[in-house]
Amino acid sequence: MTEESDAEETPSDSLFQAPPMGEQERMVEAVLFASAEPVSVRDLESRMPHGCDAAEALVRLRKRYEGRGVQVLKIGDAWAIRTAPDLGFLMQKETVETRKLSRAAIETLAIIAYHQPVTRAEIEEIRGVSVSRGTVDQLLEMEWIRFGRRKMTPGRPVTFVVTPQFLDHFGLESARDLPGLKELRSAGLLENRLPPSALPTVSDKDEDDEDIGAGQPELFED
Amino acid sequence: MTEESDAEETPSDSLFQAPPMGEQERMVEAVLFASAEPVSVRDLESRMPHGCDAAEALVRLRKRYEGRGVQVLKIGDAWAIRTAPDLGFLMQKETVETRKLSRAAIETLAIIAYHQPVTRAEIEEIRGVSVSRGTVDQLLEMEWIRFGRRKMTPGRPVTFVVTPQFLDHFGLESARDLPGLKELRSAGLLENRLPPSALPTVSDKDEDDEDIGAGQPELFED
Amino acid sequence: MSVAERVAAEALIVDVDGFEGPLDVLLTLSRTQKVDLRKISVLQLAHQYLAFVEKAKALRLELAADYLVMAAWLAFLKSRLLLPPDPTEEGPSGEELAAHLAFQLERLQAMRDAAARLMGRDRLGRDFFARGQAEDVARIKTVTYTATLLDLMQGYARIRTRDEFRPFVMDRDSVFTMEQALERMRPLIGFAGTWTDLTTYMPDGWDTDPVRRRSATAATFAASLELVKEGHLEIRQTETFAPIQLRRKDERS
Repeated sequence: MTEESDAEETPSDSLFQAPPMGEQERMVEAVLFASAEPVSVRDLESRMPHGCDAAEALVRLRKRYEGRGVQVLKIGDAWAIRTAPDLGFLMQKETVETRKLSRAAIETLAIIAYHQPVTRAEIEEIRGVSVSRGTVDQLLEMEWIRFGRRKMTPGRPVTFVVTPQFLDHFGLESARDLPGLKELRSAGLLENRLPPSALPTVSDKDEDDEDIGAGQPELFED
Repeated sequence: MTEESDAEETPSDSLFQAPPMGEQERMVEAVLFASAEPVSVRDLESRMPHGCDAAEALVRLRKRYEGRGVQVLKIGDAWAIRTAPDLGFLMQKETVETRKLSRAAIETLAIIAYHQPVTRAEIEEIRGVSVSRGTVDQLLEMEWIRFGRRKMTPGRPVTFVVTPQFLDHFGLESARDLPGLKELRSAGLLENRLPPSALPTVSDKDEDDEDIGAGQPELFED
Repeated sequence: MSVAERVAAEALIVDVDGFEGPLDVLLTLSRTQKVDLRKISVLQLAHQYLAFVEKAKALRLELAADYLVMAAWLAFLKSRLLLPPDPTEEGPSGEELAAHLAFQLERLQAMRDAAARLMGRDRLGRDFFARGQAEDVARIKTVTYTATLLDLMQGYARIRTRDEFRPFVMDRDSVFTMEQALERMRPLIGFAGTWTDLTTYMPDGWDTDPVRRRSATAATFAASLELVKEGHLEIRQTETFAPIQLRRKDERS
């Protein structure tokens, strides 16, 4: 404030000389871009070097973005960069909701990947709990697993194997590229900490009534 | 797919005609601005109208933003807008505290980046000490490294490679742009020179020249 | 030894825990030679390293085995470098071994420099920044499920680790289900005109192993309750922990 008037008269003025307007425009552009919320002129100036004229820089920046894919908008007292309204249709993908696969699904998938071709009974044997139909259906639907050959054992049960889409998603050339137990251990993924499964809860129960006996072993699922 | 050939011959072709390049540039601009993560060319094109050339639009957009407060960067196969590094001082509010890495972790990271794909044994050979579990685990968790392909050597050991997140964090377009890479390579310092038999090593390694040759083409695998 | 050298050596010893292995010590020692790593005197370095190990021993510092292995090897290398080559001896010459050691040191130093340059780069979230407010314009909502390779491996590791904690998981062959118990009991209850102990309905071969017995008891009990609910059975227990008794329900009464 006082420095501003001083700057015009004293020899120290170069110290406080504001950067050129082009530079100020860059600054405003970067701050508006990186900020999570609209930024007020006052806030902009408090961040910028002394003597900057954020209001002027904003006017120029707004002009520069006219007709571009994004615009500089005033929202209340503050400023922000927003997508041009006619391009809203491009933003649809921004709301695709990605959810982590459930623990049951990840474990089932892991067993299929490591033991394929593997039957449902074998998966249950390894996991120690029954596998709900929903879990398998979900993995089938995602096209990460598919039915393999039937096993030549009594009942000729179907097997599951992983798909090329699975390999693609996880960046693997083949399922053989999966790290082995020894490597998992040396990468610190196989600590001997007590598994959370030691505490039985009833949450995350699969609603698959058709599986006989499903209810009870599921009790011990994480 | 079929539309493409149809478009050339049938009168309906105007329906599939790509928008003018200026318009495509706006679209790419809008999508990159809206996303915090890098967006791949494939992803861009899937969101843009049929027939668009996102790669070309990106090149133009990058040029347009040269010298501005934000820049268009290529990161691996994807593109993103990032603020110009010289304006970092304006962004104290946005700065995120990155976890402090140990010296061992930093060295391990650098070795993976410069020698990738690289096995644990090779990292140990270079550092002269065994790599602790926690170090690799930490880098995996930060998503700066991931498991790469197995090496075609006895035991088929897994390798480590750096990730797109690593490139994004360090502002690298690809692993080829690592600082000093060329000099290191021409000085022979990225070679996997075999120790003469009597040298003490951290762990048993048995690799022959053939395998080292096999590893090389993968050096810059993305 | 000059004062400066002594001070340097002392510092090394005090810091022995700070070293990342023998190669790191050698690299630090090599700095005192103040020459290009390519022109380093490996012989001199071997001397320095052996002196370092001696000093550590004198101060009764515990050195890890790696350090001692390196010391033994350097002593061997030293003798090879000093003695004229023995033509009958097999294996790499002293010079070859020394050259490889110099290469290792140079490579480690190069990686350290590279690491420093890497960490000194402009970095996301510190020097340059991503979009602060990713826009959320769309109204279309699709759910996709995702998992990383790490999730997958951790999941697998979790199962394999869990194997060591089997007690929490029932083996299938030790589980007698309520359905099985019902199936067994239905034909039997027609004969239960008088009060009969529940245990007499237990399946054969399920009474010795405690795990199997527990499962069979629970299933038989649950099945009994089911049959009571259906109106086929009556159930009683005279006092807490007393035997549970069953009787066919007289349909006419």
